[in-house]
Formats: sequence, structure tokens, C-alpha cells
Amino acid sequence: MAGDRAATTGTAASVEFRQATKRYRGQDAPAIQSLTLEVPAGDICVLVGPSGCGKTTALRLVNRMIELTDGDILLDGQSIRKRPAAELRRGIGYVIQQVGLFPHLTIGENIGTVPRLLGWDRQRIAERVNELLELVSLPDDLRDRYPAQLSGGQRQRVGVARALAADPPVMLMDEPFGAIDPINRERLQNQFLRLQAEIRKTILFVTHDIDEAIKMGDRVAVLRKGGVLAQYATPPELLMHPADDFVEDFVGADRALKRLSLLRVRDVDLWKAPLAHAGRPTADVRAALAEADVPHPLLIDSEGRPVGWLSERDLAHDTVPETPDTAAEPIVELDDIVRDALSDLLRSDTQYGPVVDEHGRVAGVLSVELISHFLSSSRATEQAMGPAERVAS
Amino acid sequence: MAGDRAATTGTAASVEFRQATKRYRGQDAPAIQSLTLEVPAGDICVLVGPSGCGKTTALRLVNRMIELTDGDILLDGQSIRKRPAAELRRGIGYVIQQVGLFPHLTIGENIGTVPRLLGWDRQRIAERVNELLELVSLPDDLRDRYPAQLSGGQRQRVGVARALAADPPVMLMDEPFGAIDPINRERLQNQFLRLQAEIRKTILFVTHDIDEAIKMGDRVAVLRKGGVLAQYATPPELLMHPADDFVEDFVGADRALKRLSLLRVRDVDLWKAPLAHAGRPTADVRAALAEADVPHPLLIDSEGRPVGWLSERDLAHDTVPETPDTAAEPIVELDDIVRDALSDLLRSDTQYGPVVDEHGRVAGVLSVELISHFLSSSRATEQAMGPAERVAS
Amino acid sequence: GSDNNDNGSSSSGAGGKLIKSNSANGDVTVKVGSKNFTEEFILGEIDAQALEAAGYKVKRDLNLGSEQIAFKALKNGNIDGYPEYTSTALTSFFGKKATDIPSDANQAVDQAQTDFSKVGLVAFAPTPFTSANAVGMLKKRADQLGLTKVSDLKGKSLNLTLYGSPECRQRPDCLVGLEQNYGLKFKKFVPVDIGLRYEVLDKKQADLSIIFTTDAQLSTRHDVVTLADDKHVFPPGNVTFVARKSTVNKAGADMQKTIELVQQGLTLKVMRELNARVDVDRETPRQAAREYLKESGYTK
Amino acid sequence: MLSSVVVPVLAQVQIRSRSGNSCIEKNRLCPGWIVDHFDRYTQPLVQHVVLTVTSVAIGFAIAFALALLTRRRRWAVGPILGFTGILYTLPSLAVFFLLLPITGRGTLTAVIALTAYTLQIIFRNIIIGLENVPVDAKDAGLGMGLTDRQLLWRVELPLALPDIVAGLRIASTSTVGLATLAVFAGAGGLGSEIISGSNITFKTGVVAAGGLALLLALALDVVLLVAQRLLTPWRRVNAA
Amino acid sequence: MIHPTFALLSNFSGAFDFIFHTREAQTGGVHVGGLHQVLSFTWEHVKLSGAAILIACAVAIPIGLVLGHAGKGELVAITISNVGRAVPSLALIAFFVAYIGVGFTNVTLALVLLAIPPILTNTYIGVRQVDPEVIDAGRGMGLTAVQVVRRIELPLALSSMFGGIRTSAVNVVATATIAPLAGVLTLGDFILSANVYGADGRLAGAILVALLAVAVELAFATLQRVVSPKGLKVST
Ligand SMILES: Nc1ncnc2c1ncn2[C@@H]1O[C@H](COP(=O)(O)OP(=O)(O)OP(=O)(O)O)[C@@H](O)[C@H]1O
Ligand SMILES: Nc1ncnc2c1ncn2[C@@H]1O[C@H](COP(=O)(O)OP(=O)(O)OP(=O)(O)O)[C@@H](O)[C@H]1O
Ligand SMILES: [Mg+2]
Ligand SMILES: [Mg+2]
Repeated sequence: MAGDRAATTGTAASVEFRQATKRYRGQDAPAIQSLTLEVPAGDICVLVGPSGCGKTTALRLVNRMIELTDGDILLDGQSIRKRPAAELRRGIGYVIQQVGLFPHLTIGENIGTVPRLLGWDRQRIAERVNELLELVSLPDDLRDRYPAQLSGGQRQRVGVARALAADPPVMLMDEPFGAIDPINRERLQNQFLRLQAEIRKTILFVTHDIDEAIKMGDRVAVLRKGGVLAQYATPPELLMHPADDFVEDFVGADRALKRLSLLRVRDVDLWKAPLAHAGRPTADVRAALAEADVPHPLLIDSEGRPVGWLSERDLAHDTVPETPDTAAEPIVELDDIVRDALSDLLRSDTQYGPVVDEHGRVAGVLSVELISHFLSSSRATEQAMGPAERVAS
Repeated sequence: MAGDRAATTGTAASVEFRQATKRYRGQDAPAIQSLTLEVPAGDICVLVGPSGCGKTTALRLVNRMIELTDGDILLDGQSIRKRPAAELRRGIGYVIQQVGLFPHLTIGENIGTVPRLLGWDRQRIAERVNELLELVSLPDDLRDRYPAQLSGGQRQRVGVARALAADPPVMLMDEPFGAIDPINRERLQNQFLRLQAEIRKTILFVTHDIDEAIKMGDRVAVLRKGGVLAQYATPPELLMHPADDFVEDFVGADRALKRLSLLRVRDVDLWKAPLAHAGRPTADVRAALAEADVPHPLLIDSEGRPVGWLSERDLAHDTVPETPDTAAEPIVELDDIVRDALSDLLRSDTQYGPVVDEHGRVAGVLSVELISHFLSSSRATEQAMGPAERVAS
Repeated sequence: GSDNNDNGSSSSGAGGKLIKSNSANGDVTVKVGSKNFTEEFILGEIDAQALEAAGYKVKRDLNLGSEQIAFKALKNGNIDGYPEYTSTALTSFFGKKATDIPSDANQAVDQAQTDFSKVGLVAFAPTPFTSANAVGMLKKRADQLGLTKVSDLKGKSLNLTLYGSPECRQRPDCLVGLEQNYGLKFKKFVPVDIGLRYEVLDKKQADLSIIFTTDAQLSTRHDVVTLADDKHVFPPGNVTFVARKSTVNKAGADMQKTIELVQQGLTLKVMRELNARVDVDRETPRQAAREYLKESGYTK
Repeated sequence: MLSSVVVPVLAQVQIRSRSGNSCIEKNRLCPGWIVDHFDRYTQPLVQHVVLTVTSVAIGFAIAFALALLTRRRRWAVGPILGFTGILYTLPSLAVFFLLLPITGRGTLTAVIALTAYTLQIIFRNIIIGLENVPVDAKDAGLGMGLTDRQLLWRVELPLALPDIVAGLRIASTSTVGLATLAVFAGAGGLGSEIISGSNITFKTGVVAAGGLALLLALALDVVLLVAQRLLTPWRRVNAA
Repeated sequence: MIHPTFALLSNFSGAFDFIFHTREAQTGGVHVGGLHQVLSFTWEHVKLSGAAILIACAVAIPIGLVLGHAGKGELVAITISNVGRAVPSLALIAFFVAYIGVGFTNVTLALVLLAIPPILTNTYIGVRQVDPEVIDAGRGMGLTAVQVVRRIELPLALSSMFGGIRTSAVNVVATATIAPLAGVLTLGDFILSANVYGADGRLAGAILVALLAVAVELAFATLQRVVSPKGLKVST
């Protein structure tokens, strides 16, 4: 199995558009206009833009479902024009919105299509099918069912498995989750990101939903009508420095908040809390307060778990009391998404939240102020998670 | 016209579920389980919940597309059981997800269906149709087109107009915007809310999207699997005090932020900014600073428009300089949604944002701290806009 | 009914043949039938139109099919009468051997008469012309094989194909006769629609084809010959109008008188000409019949 | 006696001289002849039209009634399709003669056979048409308070019309073809001009009669098509 | 006139007697009817129809597949089927007899012409009905045009295709009944040469032809069910 699995995590190739242009017959305006962008091997590049802007066209140019009018596209530096279309396509996974499973073939046969074209022996195909079913976490008794007998979500995953069958270095996905309702959609997105963390393919992913783009993309290419590239950047860059008004509108007014959903608390360098243990002399605490970012000391128990904030009144005694005035609410975890943490901070009146590690020990303090500082600092960009980590938890 | 318009803004009836229960034949688990809730006349009640939880069923019980197994439903205190189904339905507007316009009838004939059933004369029907087209802001040359000739959004509005034709006191809408892509969806929601502000019908509205529920509902009924009512409350209540874990999960981890999208900056009672005019003696400014919430004075021009924040160094001179150290970024408007304002504040390093009225004159200062205070105060609930106001701008 | 004929002849002369319409016949309806080939259509139409001229109401049910169908239709009153060949009647209806058929038309009719009357039918006086089946072939082929009469076929028939109407297979005055009386065996016999009897010769599909002596083609085209029936298996038949006694009584003298009158003109030459007008000139039987009655002076 | 009558030579039918090389005598395809002798085909043509139209009309009436019956009895659709399917399958020629003992020769027999043939085509299309009516249109109709009957006449039938007409078109065209066999049932029609007597060897005649049947079929098809277009204006608009 | 139903009974008993026992021909001379003759005519009938259908398939299916795959010739396919339906089978046979001649080959050809339209059209429609997304996916996976036809379009079109063959088969069997007009002795001979076989023979012929047609219909209906892909039959 391990060996087989290796196969799935094997190859990945860079994809490069060079002045790629497509003008449909009988249409004067081009659907894609000298599009130039490079997708590093193993990355997810999301093509996003309003309906009719040329996303599907761009995608289908890559596996030559549509022929270029002008310019070129390179896979691992080699022009697609040089290779016979059919052979080229077998080396590129293709998942379309409506999945398009073959209704007359079993799930197993569907997934095995390309390997069969490549002339693998039955034994090998069978193994590969099982392996892929496991990979997309489908029970392997589905193998002999027909597409009509599967739920929308299951079909979706079969579609992905089928595209992965011959372990293609590149995958094209056209609104793969477009047809699915918001609730299941989220689940599928996460499953897929976990899968990608494992297989690390180069993926071109089309959507018209900016949130999906930000969630799924290592890099996002925003297209505007006429297939013109408006901006090509990582999600954080996109949110922080929209290239122009079109992009700014497209990413939405609350883009700063969107950016927070790309961050985990551990990415922010937290404030040091002036810590205090019950029974210790308050003098030391006051001393510590001096060079602390937080105006109040945080009382912790013997295991270092936060108990509460000490008020001036608490410090009036000369030893730190057992029970502080205000509880240490809300408690934030290192793995929390910053966006949710902020939401908690805003909800509870306090400006500060003690941050704890997996053992519940205080690791620092998060504050609204800190978050805004952090956002405006460039670090947010570097720190931002790749899509895969976003679903680690 | 005014008179006619009166007609559309006329009646509205309360709807009351009393222990309403529906058990489909051949199914042991009920789809709706002793559902009890009352919708005041003129309110929008949103039924929300995961797929299969019984939303559609609940809705269709009201106009007897499905017959109650047990319990009762009252319109204006009168049981629906007492009235013949067909006649009952003519008194209830019904908009289904797929709109379901009659493809063989013109827009005019579609809208005029129920009036024709009620035996109105041609003259009156024609007038009503024009009036409704205007109401849903469709050009009345659409009257003689066929549904196939309309865009999705236009069809949607025709569907609404048709449901309103006989000025029914109650409207049922099953995922009316479910089929429409996120971008147009927002526009339609706003149009509809403006319309409702005008007609004030009693509306039962089904969606599975919590954001839509919060946006559209005067009150939101969260259903859980099996058609059990999990919570029935106004959006702010729902967000602030979820009844249980199911609801809490369903409304999402960032519910505080969601709540902010129900508020406009004018609803928050803003901080007073210590204002300063160029050329005035700095002494007065220092004095003003004393009892101000904001540590820095805000320089304004002769029209009272914000110019920038004055630093300590600026105050070193004895008259206020023309050009301050730091610009007054970001500038927030009274009509901005608090959520977007927060986003702006977080983006720009500063903690404060001057708030201006429609003339650009300073009306106060908004700060992240202020927002969190405001949120935790109960006032957020009272202040929260009804659905109609949310789209006033 | 000879005295009818006397009246007919006595009242004849130049215009004497002219059929007079008798208003008394107006309330009698006669259903005239016919079998399903050209000659029968023409005869049926002649009788029908003549009766109309005499003032009768006439219904037509031509194209009945074979003699069996026509005979049955006649017996159970679906039709009141139709033209039939004496020979066919005797062989097909009354089981006479083809060889025993009297060559004199009137004797043949008289023979049939008794049998007919048993089933409530009466046969009118026969036509002058006689018609019989014949073995026809292309002249070239005949000369080539040196054939003039049927018996010449002996020994040669085994590699010759014979085409004929379907019923020919089972008819003593057709294939059966050829096999039994002449002792001939053919390469194969192919039954085809009766209308195709010359087609198959022209298309070289048939060496031999069963044709009728009254066929127009025999006078119009000279590339077809008939082989002499030296053993008399093809009894000549004159046509007699067979009618239901009941109808005849109801219809009165005019019916039989008229029909026998118009049949007098039907000599072999005339019959072939009329067939020619339909089969070669492609007139409708109704048209040919009308012309016949006019040109012979039976109608204006 | 007879002979004495026969002897006096009558005014003779004139024997035409035939060169044998006119188009007709050569039995070629002679369009000119068709034009000149068109009247020859009027009666058969009329018979043919009557046969076809009556059969399809009756067939439609029955099929429609059956379709309405099955609205409340879905289970009946299968059996009806099965039974009419057999009627459809039975070769008309066979049906003519199966009926002969009961209804005898003539138009009645032919019409019964042809009607039986059309039943399934029409019935199936009516059912398909009603099933193809978009569920949401029906749902909306009911939701707006249309009674079952109103729903049928105002929503379902109009929307099913294209499928129903499609059925009628198939039925009428194929019935025109089958009606040529009516001659075997003694019901005349264009078939008589094709086979009776020596017609089957008459190249020009076969083409003329066959062609007329073809034209008649297409004419009926066009009529129905036009009727449908007039009745379904909403299908002519080009979608937005 | 005898009471219809009674006449009916007597008629049919006569007809069945004709099928199972030989009897003297109406015209005298030889014996007709009986199982042996029935079987030989049936065999001829089947042989004629079968030949016609096979040839028609060989011609129509490839054309249908190609047209359907190319998405071209919509008009052609539809027109062919409409005209095909409108052409009277009788006229077609007569036409062949008048112009080409009688005999097995000629009649077969006439029947082939009759059989082609439904097969061609249904094949075409079957292919066109395949969900474009599925074909798109196929091409996207690197199937060549031929492979798309063979692995996707053909299997998915099979059911519709056999629907067409079924229609043709029934038509052909029915039309083969008038083949005796052109010198091919099918079951139709019992009907057309009634003066040989008599009323009983004719009725027997009608019954036999009807039975044969129904049998063919059922056979092909079953076949159609068998060949239609399992994946399309499973209940969701
Ligand atoms: N086959 C075609 N022939 C002509 N024009 C086409 C064709 N396919 C697409 N177009 C046009 O090219 C433009 C881009 O189409 P494309 O499908 O790539 O847009 P898209 O971004 O995928 O839109 P959507 O988000 O709705 O899928 C559109 O204006 C479309 O009308
Ligand atoms: N006609 C029916 N017969 C039997 N069960 C039904 C029927 N309609 C719905 N159900 C069941 O009742 C439950 C509630 O169905 P309902 O359509 O009301 O859910 P919903 O909330 O509208 O779902 P969705 O958001 O997907 O529309 C589901 O489990 C469904 O399977
Ligand atoms: Mg697209
Ligand atoms: Mg629902």
C-alpha cells in the first residue's frame, strides 16, 4: 500500500500560460486575452471572476479541449502544442462541474477508464481503483455500484478519483463544488484540501465564489470580462493589496476580516502576559507589569492555566489573592482561526484574551489591538496558512 | 395609482402553528413534530435548518399542499382546516424555489392567473398587472413577453409579483433565491426587502443558508432534523444567545461578527472627538483632550471635514498647524455597516476612525474598543435593524 | 329468356340497339360485382353502365378478387350479379373436368344453368368472344427452342420457368392440367400477381407465362406468341352474367334484356381492343366501357 | 336463336392502331400523362383522405379519453400501453381479414383497423406530454389555488400540446401509408390505383398514386405542424 | 345473415383446422394448408424479413453513429424518418416490381428501404441524447473520437437504437405479407390467394401473420431491455 500511495504523491508539473489568447469563431472579442501566469508545481491556482469572464475557457485551453488562437501553454516547460491532444489529456486530470461520470459504467470502471486506455493489466487497475477509493475516503463496496446509485457528494469524489487515476501531474477542476449546497460544499472543500495536502498535485481550480477562491488557492488569478488577468497573487496579498477597484469590489468590503480567516492565533506573535501565582508578593507583579503590553496581570494556577485578571484592588493586598476580580474570559487556543478569536474578543467586553496551548497552559495574550497591528504589518502575508493547513484541525 | 398602491399595502394576517405535526405515509419518523410558533402580521419569519429538516414541509402545510397529520395552523386565528384547499390557496401567495412560471403564458397572464380565477374583469386585471410590475420594478413592456425571454432575476421578481397578485395577506417563499448565484442573489435579497418595506406582508421564508436567514428575517425559526423547533428568535437574539449547541454550531463560530452586519455605525453611540481648527491656540485643544475618549485631537477644516490626527509634536506649537502628522484614515460613514467599518479599522493600523455624516462633517469617532463595548451591551439587540432598514442605502 | 332477345332484335335496327331508360326501374338497385383483373373490370363496368342507362340504380363492388370470393359474395347477396367465364364456373364451382367442357358456349351455359339454379342463381346468354388461359412466351425464345404447341415442351420444360397467377398452381385449367395431362415438369413455378403476366416475360424472369387469349398484348405486340393447347386443358370460356334469381325477378325483363344486348358486341377483336385501351392506353375500365357502349351505339 | 341475334354486324368499336412507341405504350414514366389524367385520381384521393382523417380523429378521441381516465389511475397506463401496443403491432392487412367475418368488406373495416393502429402512438404521446409538464409549473398552479380540472386545461394540456401534436403527426403520416392497403378491405383509396387490375405494372400509375400518398402525408404533416405553431406561441420566442 | 359472434366462432375454428390439417384446394387438384405448408411459408416470411433487417442495420447504424457523433445532419435524419414513415409500403413494393422486377432479392431491397429510416433516426437520436458532459469528460480524459463512439456513445445509444430496429422489424414483417404480389411466398399468400386456400386459409393467414408480428415485437422488446446499459436501469 505504502508503495502505491507513493505513486499518488508522486509527480507534479508546473503550468505556464504565455500570452495565451483564445478568440472563439464568430466572436470578435477574445474570451481569453494574452493571459500570462505561472503555476508552480504542486500549487493550487484558483481562477476566479464574474460569470462569462473566461475561466472555463482558460482551463480547457490547457488540455486542448479548446485550441489556442495565439500564445502558448507549457507543462513543465514543454509546449502543449507539441503533443497529440488525446495523449496530452491522459496526462491531465479533468474534473468538470457536472462531474460527467459514465452512467453505463460502474464506479470501478469509471475510475479505471484512463488506466485501461493506458493498457494497464486488470490486476494493477483493480489495485489502483481500491487505492483511489480509499484516498477519496469512499467505502470500496461502492466499486460495483453505478453512478445513479450515489449521492451528489459521493459522485463528486468519484469524479476526483477518476481524474487522479493515472496519477497525472496536473489537475483541472471547473467549479467542482458548484452544484453542491453550501453545507456539504464546505465539507467537500475540506476533504479535498486534506487530499491535496497528501498528493500535492498542480491544480487549476475554477470558481466564481471569491470565498472559495481564497479558501482553496495557494495563488488566486482574478479575471475580468474578456479574459484579462486583473491580479495574480496569494490570498493574503489579494486581500491586502487589491490591484484595482474591480478586484477590491470583487473581494468585498470586509476583506480584512476575510484575511483573518486565513490566520491561526499561533501565527500572531502574542503579547507577553505579566503572570502572577496566587500567594506570591504583589510587588513582583507590579514590577513585571512595568514592561508588559497588558495593563493587567494574569493569575495562573500551578499548571500554568489562566485563572483570571488581577484588578488594582487585587494588587492592593501584598500577596496575590486566590480568586481574582474578573475571570479570564474568553480563553483563546493557539489553533483557533484568528477571525473566530476576534469574534470572541468582541463578544466578551474585555479587550484581551489569554491564549493557551494544547495543554491549556498560557502561551500569551491576544487583543483586538494586537490583531489590527498584526494585520497592517506585512507579516500577515508570510504567516498566512497554505490551503492545506487551513483544515489541519 | 395611490389607491391601487393602497391595495398592495393593505392586508396582512398572523400565522400560527399549533402543535402542527406531519408524518408522511410510509415514514415512521415525522417530518414536522408538534411545531408551535406564531408569526405576527407583517413580519418575515425565516425557517432555516439543515437539508431534510422539514422546512419545505412546514411551508406547504400552510397552504395545504400537504395535509396536517395532527395539530392545526391558524391564519388570523382561523383554522386552515375549515377552508377548501383551492380557495385557501388563492388567499396565500406561494413562491417556489424554481419560480415555476407558466412557460406558455405571457408575463402578464402569469401574474394575472389568480385574479382571473377570482373572476376579476379584464380591465381590473390589466391595471393590477401594471401596478405589480411597477411594484417589483420591472419595465411594463415585459408584460407581453414569455418567461423564456427573461433573465433568472427577472423571472424571480415575476414569481413574486404573481404571488402578490390578489394581495394575499400571507406569502410563502421556499428558497426563493436558492437557484441564483451568490452575486445576483444579494441584489435580489435587497430588492425584495425594499419591496417588503412597502407591502408589509406576513411572509414565511425558507432557506438553508443561515446568513440569508439573519439578513431576511424579523424572526428566525431554526429547525433541526425531524422538524423539531430548536429556537425561534430575532436574529440578534439568535446570535447572542443560541439556545443550544446545535444552534450555536449552525450560526457559526463568528456569530459576533455576523451580528455586526446587522448594525449601522449610526446605531452605535460614538465617541466625542476633541476637535481642533487650524490656527487656534493649542492650549484650548489640550484642555478639550482632558475629558475626551480619544487620546488624540482631530483636526477639521472650516466645513468640519476631518483633516488628520494631531500628535504630541503638533501640539508643541502654540497654534494648531495646517497639516497634521497622521492622516484621518480610515474615514467611516454613519450609514456604513459596522462589520465593514470594523474591517477598515483593523486594516489601517490606527484604533480610531473619524465618523462623518452625509455632508462629510465629523459626527464622532468609532473605535474597535467601542464596537466591542457596544456588542457586549444589550443595546445591540434593540438597536439592530429590521430587515427592511438593512438595505435602506 | 330467348323471347327477350326476340324483342331485343325486333326492336333493333339502326338505332334499335339504343338502350331506353325505363323510369319503372328507378326503384330497383342492382349491385354489380367483378373479379380483380382488367377484363372483368371492363365487363363489370359495361354491365353496370348499361343497367344505369336502362334506368336502374346501380352499386358497384368491382375488384372483389378471385372467382371464389365473387361467387360467395353473389350467393350471400353482397352483390346481385357479376360476369363469369362458363369454363371457370363449371370447373371451379361445379367440379367439371376441364376436358369435359363443351366447346359450344350455349351448351356450356345450359350445363352451368342447372347447377346455378340450385343455389338460386341464373346465368344470362354468353358473350360472343371466348377467353381461355394460354401458355405465352417471347417469340424469339419460342423460335429458338422450336416450340409451337404445348406438347413441344416435353423434355424441354424441366429447365424452363413458368409464371402464373397464384391460383394457377392448383387449377386443372392451369398448372395442374399442364402437369397431369401433358405430363410436364417445370424448373420452377412462380406465382405472381395476375397483372404481371407480361412483365415477367419482358424482364426475362419467366420463360413461360400463363396469359389470356383475350389479352390486348396478343394483338398489340408481335413479340409474344401462345403455344397451341393441343390437349385441350385450357377450356375456352365465354362470359355470362350470373345473377341472383330474386334480383332478376324484382328487376323485371329490362335487366336481362339490357345486359344480353350490350354483350352482343363483345367479339374477340372488340374485347382485345377494350383490354388494350386499359392495359396499354391506360384508360380506366369505366372509360373503356363508356366508349364501348357509345361507339357500338348502345348509348348516346 | 342466339346466333341469329349475333349475326347482324353491329356498329363496331373502332380498333385503334398502336405504334407502340408512345411513352405510355412503352410503359415509361410519363409525367405529362399524369397531368392530363389527374381526374382519374381524384376519387381515390378523396377516399384516402377520408380514411386517414376519420381514423386519426377517432383514434385521438379514444386515446384522449383513455389518457384522462389514467390521470387518477396511474396503474392503468401500463396495461393500456401494452394492449394498444399489440393493436399497433398487428399488420393492418391481417386485421382487415380478421375483421372480415365481423364487419365485412368496406370502409368500416378499414377505419377500424387503421384506428386501432393509431391508438398507441397518440396515447403514448399524450401521456409523455403530460409527464413532461414541469413539476414546478404544476406545483405553482396548485399552490395558486387552481383546481385539478383547471390545472389540466390551463396548464398541463397547453404544455403537453407539442408532444400530443407530435403523436398526431406520426399517426397521420403512417396512417396515410397504411391506408393504401385499404384496397384489400374493399375500401378503395389510392391503393386501388397501385395494385388493382394491371395497375401494378403501370410505372407511371404506381409513381402517381404512390407520389400522391406521399404528398398527402406531408401535407397533413405540415397542417398539423402549422396548427401546433399557432397554438404554442411561447415556443417560438428565442430565449433570453 | 348469421349472428356475428357465431359466424366468428365457426370462422376461427375453420381457420385453425386449416393450419393443422391439409385439405383440398378450393380450385381442386392439389392439397393446401397444414403445418408443413404453414411452416415453409413462415420460414420464407422470416427469412425475407430477417435479411431486410440485417442489411438495413448494416447500412443505417454506422451512418447514424457518424452523424450523431458529428452532431451534423439533424435535418437529414429527421426528414428521412418523416418521409420514410410517409412512403406507403405497398407503393414501395409496387414501385420495385414495376421498375426492377419480382423475386426475393427485389422484395428484400424494397423492405430494406422501408427498414432504414427508423433505425437511422433512432441511432442518431440515441447518440445525440448522450449527456454532453459525459462526452466532454470522456474527451477530457483522452479518449480518441473512435473510443468516444465505441465506449460511450454506442453503449448509451443502444437502447434507443434497438427501439428503432424493433419498429422496423415490425413494419417489415407486416409488409412482407404482401410479398406474394411479387412472387415471394410468405404467410401473406394465404391471405392474397384466398381463392386457393379459401376463407379459412385467408383467416388462418391473418392469424399467423398477426402472431408472427406480435412474436417479433416481444422478442425485440426483450432484446432492447437486455442491451440497455445496467447503469441506466438501476433505481436511484
Ligand atoms: N463555444 C463557444 N463559442 C463562442 N463563445 C463562447 C463559447 N464558449 C464560451 N464562449 C464565450 O466566451 C466567454 C467566456 O466563456 P466561459 O465559459 O469561459 O466563461 P466562464 O468564466 O467559465 O463563465 P461561467 O462562470 O458562467 O462558467 C463568454 O462570453 C462566452 O459567451
Ligand atoms: N413526499 C414525501 N414523502 C415522504 N417523505 C418525504 C416527502 N417529502 C419530504 N419527505 C421527507 O421529509 C423530510 C423533510 O423534507 P423537506 O423537503 O421538508 O426538507 P427540507 O428542509 O425542505 O430539505 P431541503 O432543504 O433539502 O429542501 C425529509 O427527510 C424528506 O426525505
Ligand atoms: Mg465556466
Ligand atoms: Mg425544501
